[in-house]
Amino acid sequence: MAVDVSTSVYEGPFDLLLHLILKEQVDIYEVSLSHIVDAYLEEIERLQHLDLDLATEFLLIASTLVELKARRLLPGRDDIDIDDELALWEERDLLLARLLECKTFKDVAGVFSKLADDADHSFPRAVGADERFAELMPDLMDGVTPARLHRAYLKATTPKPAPRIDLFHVAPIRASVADALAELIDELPRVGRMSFRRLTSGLVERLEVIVRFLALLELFKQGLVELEQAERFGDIDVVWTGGDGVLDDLPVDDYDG
Amino acid sequence: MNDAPNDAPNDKDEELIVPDQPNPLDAETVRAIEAIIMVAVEPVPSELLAQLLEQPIVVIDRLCAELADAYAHAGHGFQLTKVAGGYRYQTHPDLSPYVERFLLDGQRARMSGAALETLAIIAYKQPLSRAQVASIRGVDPDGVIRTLQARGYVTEVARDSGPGQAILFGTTPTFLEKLGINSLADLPPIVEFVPGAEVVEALEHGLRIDPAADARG
Amino acid sequence: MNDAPNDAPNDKDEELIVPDQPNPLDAETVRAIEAIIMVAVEPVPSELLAQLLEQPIVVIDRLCAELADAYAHAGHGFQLTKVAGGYRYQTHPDLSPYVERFLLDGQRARMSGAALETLAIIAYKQPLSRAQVASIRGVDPDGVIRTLQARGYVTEVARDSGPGQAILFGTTPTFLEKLGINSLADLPPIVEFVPGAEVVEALEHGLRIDPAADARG
Repeated sequence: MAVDVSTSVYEGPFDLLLHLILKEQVDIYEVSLSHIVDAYLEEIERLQHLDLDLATEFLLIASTLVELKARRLLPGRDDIDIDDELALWEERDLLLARLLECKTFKDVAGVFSKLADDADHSFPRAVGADERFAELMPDLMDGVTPARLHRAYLKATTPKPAPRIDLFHVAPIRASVADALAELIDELPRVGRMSFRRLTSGLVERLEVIVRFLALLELFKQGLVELEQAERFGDIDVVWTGGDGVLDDLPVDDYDG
Repeated sequence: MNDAPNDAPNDKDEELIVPDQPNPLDAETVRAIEAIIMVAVEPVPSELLAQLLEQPIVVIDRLCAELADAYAHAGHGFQLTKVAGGYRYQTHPDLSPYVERFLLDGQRARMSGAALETLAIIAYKQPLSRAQVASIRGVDPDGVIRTLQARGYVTEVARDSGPGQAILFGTTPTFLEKLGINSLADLPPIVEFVPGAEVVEALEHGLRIDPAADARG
Repeated sequence: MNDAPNDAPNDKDEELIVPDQPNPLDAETVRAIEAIIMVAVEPVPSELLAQLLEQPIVVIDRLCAELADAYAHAGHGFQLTKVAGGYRYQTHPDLSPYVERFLLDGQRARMSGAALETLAIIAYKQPLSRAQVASIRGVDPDGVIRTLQARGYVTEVARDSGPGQAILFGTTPTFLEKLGINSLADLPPIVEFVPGAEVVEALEHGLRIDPAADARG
């Protein structure tokens, strides 16, 4: 199965699903996940770099497929509860409705693009009155103080947060949080105190840093570490407060809402 | 239609613009409309023109439509358009190469597919929350919405009354200007875009639970 | 003089403007002149028009004079005038009462958030180019800068020495006066942000459980 998706098409998980179903005539229950993964990896290869957004979106869709597929493969399907059967239909109808809605707005976006392109060819006049009317121009700076200007500058120059990566996306790699926890539990009691920056300095992928951070929060929740931040936006210091005892089977919260 | 400048001798200048409206009040009103829109920095609503020129809104709209026709007929390099609820002068689209050369940084940034899709959802479904956008696009729309907000195409219009009081987003007049339309009513009806039966069927087939699928494997 | 629109049937739109210039090149040039002057904040010098439209200066000046005559003859509410060495549109003097009424009543007198931020960036970082403002705000500041320029709060203070010679903007004495300060040194000082803030914030945001995630379950 060749998945030949261009980057412009490869926008989100539903795009992929739509693409698979509409263009490739794929029955998702027949899809070999390993084929999808192979196709995906080829695509990534072609892109020359890993786009985290694409990667997480892919993980999301892959996990959705696994979930649906798993339902088919569950042992004892013959004994399946009528409620479960109904739930499966409901889920499938929901997915269908979402796919249809997704396709609808995808097509509308094409119209928007055309409208915007056309509109871009015209430039509005926004010149204002000439100097003959200077004294009648509303004083826009009425009420503007140096302090307000200062605040506006800070607002304009404060770095905008990077696109949010929430657990919606992180969920498929849940296991890694446990790994990160194990590493932290191994490392932190020995050093006692370390900045979060140093704790993550060896990590290359943003996702790894996030997983570390999740693990750290978990420890914090368990009362095993203290987090200190001397100043706003300053480094976060991680202090081990869990003692020397060996910790096994630390309960990890299920992040999947 | 204003193709009548040849019908009558032009003893009055204004008649060239509204030849079928010999009412001098209208001529004065038309000229005032031109002057006001010329000094405006954003589209001037009919209501404001009506109020300033002490004319009914319908008269203003009629005169503006005639004026726009007259400009188009005369082949001017500018147009009078109704955008985002108001009238403005803008350059004729076919002259964009010259204008871009003049403005240097005149080229506008194009919107990404993700931005357009998100914008489409918000335009048709407003007001709605981030979570509602996410449920349609299947992707966290946070970054895209922030970009659209920064560009002024969407804004927070309300708070959800439910628990959590999620921010509800809607489109702005800037959005209408970006698309060059007068109001949301100018957008094509969404029903025109609902996928046809064959698409629904294809999707249904792809998602079917029917055990018959096993037989095909 | 262009009082000849009645001489010939108007099978070509442009002929209404320059009826005695059947050369289609001129028609295109005239329309481009109209478009460029329509969006220009400052009067556009003949030399610049000549260069942009690849025509001799004398041709540009002749066409502009004809255009001005045509507008006057058609009795438009605006004029094409030559001021300070360049061409611009301005309102007809006899319509000043309407324009004044509009300026007094019709304009929103509040500075938008975008305008204030742009003004703040220019105030603190001057001199800087449009592109530099855009890179800080993440949004094309063109319209906003034009407004600020029209109000006399910012002005062109220099040209970049690099290729392209971008216009560099700075604030004006009017700006200081309006703000009630003597010099830029009186503005509250800026402490630059250390990078890392956005990382922390992104992480914090990322840990919020999105209601959308719940909806999937």
